[in-house]
Amino acid sequence: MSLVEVTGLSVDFGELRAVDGLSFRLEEGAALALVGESGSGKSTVASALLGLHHGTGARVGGSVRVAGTDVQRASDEELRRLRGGQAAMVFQDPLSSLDPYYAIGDQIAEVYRVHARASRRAARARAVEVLDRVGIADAARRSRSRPHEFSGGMRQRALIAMALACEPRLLIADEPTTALDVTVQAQVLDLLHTLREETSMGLLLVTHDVGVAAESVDEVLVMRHGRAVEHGPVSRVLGAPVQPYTRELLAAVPRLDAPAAGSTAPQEAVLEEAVLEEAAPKGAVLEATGLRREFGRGKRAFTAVRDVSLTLHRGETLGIVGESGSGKTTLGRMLVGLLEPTAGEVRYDGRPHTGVNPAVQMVFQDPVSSLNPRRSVGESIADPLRARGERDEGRIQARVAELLERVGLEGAHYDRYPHEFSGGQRQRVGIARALAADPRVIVCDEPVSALDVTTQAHVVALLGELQRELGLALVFVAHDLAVVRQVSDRVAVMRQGRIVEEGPVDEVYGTPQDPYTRQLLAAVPALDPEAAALRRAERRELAAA
Amino acid sequence: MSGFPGFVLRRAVGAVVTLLAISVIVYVVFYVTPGNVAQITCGPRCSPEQVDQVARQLNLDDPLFLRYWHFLQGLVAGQDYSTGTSVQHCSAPCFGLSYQSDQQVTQLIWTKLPVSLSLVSGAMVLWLLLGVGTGVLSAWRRGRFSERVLTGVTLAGTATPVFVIGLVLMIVVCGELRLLPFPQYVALTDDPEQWAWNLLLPWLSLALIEAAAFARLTRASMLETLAEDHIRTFRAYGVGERSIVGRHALRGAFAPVIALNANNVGSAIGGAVLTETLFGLPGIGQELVHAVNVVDLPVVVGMVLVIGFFVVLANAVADVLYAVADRRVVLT
Amino acid sequence: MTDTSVPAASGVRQFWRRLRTQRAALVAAGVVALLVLVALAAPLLTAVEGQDSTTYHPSLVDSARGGVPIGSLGGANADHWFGVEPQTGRDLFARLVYGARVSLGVALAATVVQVTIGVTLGVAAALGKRWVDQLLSRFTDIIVAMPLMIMSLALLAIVPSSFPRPVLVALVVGLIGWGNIARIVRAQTLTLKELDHVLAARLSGWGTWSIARRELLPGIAAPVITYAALLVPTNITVEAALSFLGVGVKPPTPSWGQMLTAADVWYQAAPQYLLLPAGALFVTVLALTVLGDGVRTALDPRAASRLRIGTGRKRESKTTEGGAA
Amino acid sequence: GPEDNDAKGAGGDSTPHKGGTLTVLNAGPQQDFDPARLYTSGGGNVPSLVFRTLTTRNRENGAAGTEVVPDLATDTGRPSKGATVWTYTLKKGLTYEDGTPITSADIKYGIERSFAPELSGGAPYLRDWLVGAAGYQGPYKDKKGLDAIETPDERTIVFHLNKPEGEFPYLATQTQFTPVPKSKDTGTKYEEHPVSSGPYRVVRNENDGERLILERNTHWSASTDAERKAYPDKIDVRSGLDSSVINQRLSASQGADAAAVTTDTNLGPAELAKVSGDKDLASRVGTGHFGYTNYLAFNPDIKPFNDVKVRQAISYAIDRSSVVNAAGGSALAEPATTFLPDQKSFGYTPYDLFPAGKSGDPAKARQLLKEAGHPNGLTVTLTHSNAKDFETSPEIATAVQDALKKAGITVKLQGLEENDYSDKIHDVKTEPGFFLAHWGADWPSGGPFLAPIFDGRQIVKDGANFNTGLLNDKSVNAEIDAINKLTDLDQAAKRWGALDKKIGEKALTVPLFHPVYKRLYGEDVKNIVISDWTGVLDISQVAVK
Ligand SMILES: Nc1ncnc2c1ncn2[C@@H]1O[C@H](COP(=O)(O)OP(=O)(O)OP(=O)(O)O)[C@@H](O)[C@H]1O
Ligand SMILES: Nc1ncnc2c1ncn2[C@@H]1O[C@H](COP(=O)(O)OP(=O)(O)OP(=O)(O)O)[C@@H](O)[C@H]1O
Ligand SMILES: [Mg+2]
Ligand SMILES: [Mg+2]
Repeated sequence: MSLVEVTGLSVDFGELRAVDGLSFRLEEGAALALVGESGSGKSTVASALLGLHHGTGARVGGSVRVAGTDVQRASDEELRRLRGGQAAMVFQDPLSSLDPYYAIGDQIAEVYRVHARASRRAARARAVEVLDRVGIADAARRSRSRPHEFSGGMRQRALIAMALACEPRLLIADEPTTALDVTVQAQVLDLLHTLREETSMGLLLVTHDVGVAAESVDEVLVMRHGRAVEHGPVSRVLGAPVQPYTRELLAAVPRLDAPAAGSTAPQEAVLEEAVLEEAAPKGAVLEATGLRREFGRGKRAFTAVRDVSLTLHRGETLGIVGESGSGKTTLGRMLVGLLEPTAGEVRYDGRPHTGVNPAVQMVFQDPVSSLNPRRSVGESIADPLRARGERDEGRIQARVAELLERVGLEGAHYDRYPHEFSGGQRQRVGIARALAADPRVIVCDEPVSALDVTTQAHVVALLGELQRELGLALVFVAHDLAVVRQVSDRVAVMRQGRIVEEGPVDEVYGTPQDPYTRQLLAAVPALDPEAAALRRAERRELAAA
Repeated sequence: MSGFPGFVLRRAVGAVVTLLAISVIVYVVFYVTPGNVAQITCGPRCSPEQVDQVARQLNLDDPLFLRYWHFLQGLVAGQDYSTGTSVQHCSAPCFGLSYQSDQQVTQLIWTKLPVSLSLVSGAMVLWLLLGVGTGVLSAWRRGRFSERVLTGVTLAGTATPVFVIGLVLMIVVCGELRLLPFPQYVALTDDPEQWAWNLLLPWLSLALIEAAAFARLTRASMLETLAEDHIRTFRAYGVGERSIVGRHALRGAFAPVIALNANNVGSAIGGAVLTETLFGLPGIGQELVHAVNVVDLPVVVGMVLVIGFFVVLANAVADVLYAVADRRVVLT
Repeated sequence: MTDTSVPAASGVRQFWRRLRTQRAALVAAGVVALLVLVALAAPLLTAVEGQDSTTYHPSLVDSARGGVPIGSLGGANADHWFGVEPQTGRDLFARLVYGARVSLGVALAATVVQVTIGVTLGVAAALGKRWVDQLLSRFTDIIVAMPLMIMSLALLAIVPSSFPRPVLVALVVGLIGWGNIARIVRAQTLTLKELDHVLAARLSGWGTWSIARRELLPGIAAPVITYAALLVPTNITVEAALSFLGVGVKPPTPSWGQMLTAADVWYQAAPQYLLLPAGALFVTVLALTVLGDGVRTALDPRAASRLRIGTGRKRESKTTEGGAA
Repeated sequence: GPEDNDAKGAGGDSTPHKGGTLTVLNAGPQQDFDPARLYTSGGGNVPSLVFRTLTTRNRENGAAGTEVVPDLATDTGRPSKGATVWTYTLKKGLTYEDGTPITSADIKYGIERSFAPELSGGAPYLRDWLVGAAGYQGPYKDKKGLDAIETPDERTIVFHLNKPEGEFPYLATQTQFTPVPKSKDTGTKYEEHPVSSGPYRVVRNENDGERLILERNTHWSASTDAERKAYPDKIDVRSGLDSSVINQRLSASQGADAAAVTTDTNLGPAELAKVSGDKDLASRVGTGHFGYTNYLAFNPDIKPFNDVKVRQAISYAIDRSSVVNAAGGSALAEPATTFLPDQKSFGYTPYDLFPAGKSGDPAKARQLLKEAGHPNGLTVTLTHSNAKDFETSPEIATAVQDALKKAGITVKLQGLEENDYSDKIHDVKTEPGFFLAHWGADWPSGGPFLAPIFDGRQIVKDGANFNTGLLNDKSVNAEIDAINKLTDLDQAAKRWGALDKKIGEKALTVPLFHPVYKRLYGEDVKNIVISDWTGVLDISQVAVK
């Protein structure tokens, strides 16, 4: 009997059929990845395996057997035994998935005691043991820490430790690395890999990132709109996809190794045009010198950005990469004047520039929070126009419609509200709003990080197009090295508030000077399973060095 | 400075500033309050000359700022006053002498404070038990009959003014059923058992007013916590519902309950004014109402400052508890 | 790609839709509406009954027994639906419905004052310079630390009695009781002002005032409305307590609080005199509280989490309730 | 007493015996316990157990109780020089609680110290009556003392007055006439332990009179004191109680409350309603009459009250039955048509000059208004206090308002805070035109009842004025002087009665009602004596065994 047997699974949330007639099996010790774009039903499937839809109002059809338990028919008691004991789940967001008020060790011990008849003390010992197992240094001491005292990667490991505590036969990992930096992501994936090598645990990996799947599993199941699109061994599906959708998905994945040529060549051409047009030298439009920013005061003072100097030329794209917390957003906000630097200055067109300036705009990372949910998108886009003093409703409407169309939406969307748009569409609205101010510079703070690969590709293409047409200078902040490579002319690598390396894209990516840059590059998952194995070895070396 | 000592220092300075500001406000408000203080103090049939004498003796003819200045001096350096036959010293911090009774306000506070503290602290325990208990139950059994009943009871408490609850309780419990004695303050140090026995009714009436707020807050924050991701984690690991509600969800309600409690200490002292008046407990509130009625400014200032002090204190304690409860919070 | 859009609905309409699904809240809203209607139609209702709230009926009370109403049920009959008031013989029904006017009016007005001041100062503190924040926060501390009853006692004594009393009571309660709402608003604004859409509005070139009005006020509306719904009942009881201390609304204007104050001693001799205003107050508070809870739920975006849309890697999938219960 | 009280209530042994503890449940604390600061005769109930005075009230039921009888003195005083000089001789063998003898110099000192501004609060008569006392500042500042009081020997004391005062014996009942040993005087602290000359001494005085415990003064001897019975061994006074709580406790009469009385709390109307339906309770109610009148006052300097017709119209229109009901019903208030209380000692002469019947004569009132030039009615403002006392309270004011409505007089109410009200009505500059007022006797005679209110020479321009009708009528003034000369108090009473009627014709006041005091006492309380002087049960007569 297989570890997991799913036949004809369907899940309905009211009107919506999230999963539709899905069947698959997973043998003991095997690993399967569910991949697909956001909303394709992956997490819904994962939850169904543990019977988490019970009592939520969702209708579940078909049959699900996990480790011999018929999840559909199981009693509460049986379900409780299954959950954690036979099959354990690792959730996506490591901070919010742990109780902020209790020590991590206690939380693991609590779960352990549900399944094993053990004393409090024995359970604590077990918690320390599994924490140690997932590579938390000094596990006995750290087990007394609370989640907020852990870094993101450590939290994710703690969650995995919790899953390991009862030695389940199946590990379900729902997007275990999406919230993590590439370097940390690599560590976690490596950990999963090692665990699988050492135990005979089955793994069901849920991810939208094809690269992550390539690194970790034997088999891939591609989902779309709740249905299976393609199912097979990882090397076959990723190497020689049969279905057009799979191919599309793969094509959209930005690659480190792909030549950046596609974008740079036409860009240069446009640049020349722009130069001719303005009859000005290809000078600096935005210059930052010695930027420094501190938060807090006294002992708690924290320097987020220190001594950063950079120059942005007309019409060029400057990529900024770095892991979470390295100061990218802080820097970006200082560039547009939303944050006042503690020291140093920003010059626009050679003149010192404080406060906001309509000519320098920003596109925000999170398409959800960057639009006011209570105002129609048209109103949001019209803001810069009105703030400038435009009063003629007709002209405003016309301009907004024009901008909406420019970013690939419809003029008629003026009266719609943000929640009526998808993430990609909202990001387009954000771009349209930035454009409304007729800027010369746009700082894009992780404009595509929140989007899935296909959407991401569309937005990136749009930005490139706009830049060419309007001669904009872009600062493109991202933690995804591949995306940055795709769009940038020059790239700066940030770490702990400093720029550790800066230069033309090809140089930085081709012959990285700084060890940190090298680490970053090695951490990027590869699509090809064999390449992935190579990378893993490379990372071990780097870590050992 | 940072860390706990720094926090204490900052809070202390803030409290002093706040309290001084309150005293200024009280001075100004009572300065413009109608009522001839000298006449009231002297008695209704005092002759104009006598009234003048009293006014002079109480420095009522001095301009406001000068009187306030004397008050500050008394606070810092103490103050001498004449009893007619001798001179007595009221040592710092001296809030002055009651116009009415010539007692030192500081002394008055010391005699009244234990009563009010007994009342409010006991009531606080009760309202926390009652409120949080109801809240937990109604979050757990939401939509069930028992929830509705409990919520109804606590709401009835909020909806009914304390003097109505108190009087009706007293008539029924003490007068008709004779279950409890008519409340009468007995000092804790004299007889702890009688102390509690006598205060039971006042505690209950005061607690009933506040309990509903706690019940609703507890319920809301528990429901909120129940919707959070980490609850899903524990569900997915087969942790029982009882433990999820009792351990994890309740823990989430802790911080807001502390915060509300800090705020409510203030309003409870306000509620205690009524409770003390009704039950005849010789506490701060009763004294304060009386002092306001006879425009006994030194007593009013003293009592208001004491109440303010406890409100400020409650807020500071709440902040500390908050930080202890949730170590992500930094004390500022 | 999922660039498909979901059915359109504005925020307000969504709010109504979510409110409508809560039966208790709807009933409560109906009760509140009825109470307001009764208050507004007080002259009409008493005209139907054929009584007014101020006329004395010495013949309907037993003067030798302290003025207790003659007859059973507190003298209730076809002329006096709810009986008459002890000592005066004034019609209780009329006093109850007129009392609704004052009690609800004062409480609502006081709430409006509290909300206005609280929101203004809370927003100003959150958006202002450091020193503005310090100053306003301290001021709020002071207000919160002042015993409300006492200050009301003193303040109400200062103002000349020619000033309309209900207005005054509302003002005083309002002026003193805004502390907590200011704190809530300040905290909420501090959170909101770091949100991307507020930053985006700043980049558009709007000034502080425009941003506060367009971007922040709608965001603080939810907690403020929720809190305000709870303030109304509190204010009703505060008015009652002020009456108890002798500084509330003045006779012959009836208010529930004042009726309760006068009636508590009659609990044994004429119970209906106490039970009527107490019951009315209870129903009001209950209805407002339930309605407040309903509004809060309806304003909570998570109540709409079933309508999740769009994409987003960071987006969490929240299972709102349930589990293996 | 020795025998057990096995038969309680009706039929039980009703002879009073010594012993036991009497509990006094009061609303207001005995804040002043300094004889200089007390106002009424004997300082009221409790202080008169501690302070003996030259003369005192006759402790008898009803009218007999309005007589003055000797206390420390051998008689009620010997007048000479047309009642401008009064001489007293002290009884033999009088001592304080410490056994030291009481001397006439101590009485003189006691009077002198009542002039000290630190010890204000007493009645104004001494200052007005004693020769050269007006500017006297008390013995602390003015060591010389008052020449108007002579103490030729240890037992004799002579008072020299400005003008004839036939009622001086009444004044000598006030606590200013109690002996204070100069060596024990501690100024404002004296009240913490006043030196007793009466049957009880103060052993505890907590929180400024909130809790008092009195025990027997062993140096007091019944042989020198015919008035005070002093049955209980101990008296425990608890105050600061809500009045409804006091009445609840007395009616429940549980434990110590069975031997409890109250000296300051009347039954309210609601309680009366309950008591009147309960035989047992009704048998435990003491009823008393105190010389007291509640009335409507006019200020004839203010329009339209300058017109006597308007004042008469209001007198006719008044509905005394609704006013009486508002004051608690016929059991607690008796309708009044005279200003003097209906007691013989005041010289009560019945009259009803503007007969309004039970519920007013609106027709007559309208007619008078028409005559006064107000054919369409009139709008006036009635000032009252906000105190909850059934006297000048909103309840009475609204009853008046309702009554006058029938006569076409619209009454607007102006409610003032108690202090504000008291200030305004007693200040000739701010006195309102029409307000609620009341007057009580300092002693049971027409003199202190009529003179302060109607003597034109007592109009105070810059201080508390009680002649609110601002009456300055030569014939009235002359009659007051003439009566004051009389030392035959019966004779005087008759003339006070006649004067009352004469003043009544001016319609400066509308008498409303005389209050009746009804108070509960505990089951074990015996020997209830209620004089018409105080109207309340005399605790010097009460026994609990
Ligand atoms: N509790 C729920 N109520 C209603 N709809 C839901 C619920 N949970 C999920 N859905 C819907 O079901 C569909 C599948 O959701 P699911 O979370 O499984 O997608 P996913 O593939 O995991 O996407 P992502 O990559 O964004 O996590 C989506 O359209 C989602 O909106
Ligand atoms: N307002 C603030 N107050 C205090 N600390 C802050 C504030 N804003 C940012 N920081 C801190 O500054 C550091 C840099 O933050 P920043 O947001 O610039 O990083 P980032 O590179 O954009 O990270 P991410 O990829 O997660 O967006 C972080 O440690 C962060 O905690
Ligand atoms: Mg998912
Ligand atoms: Mg960032």
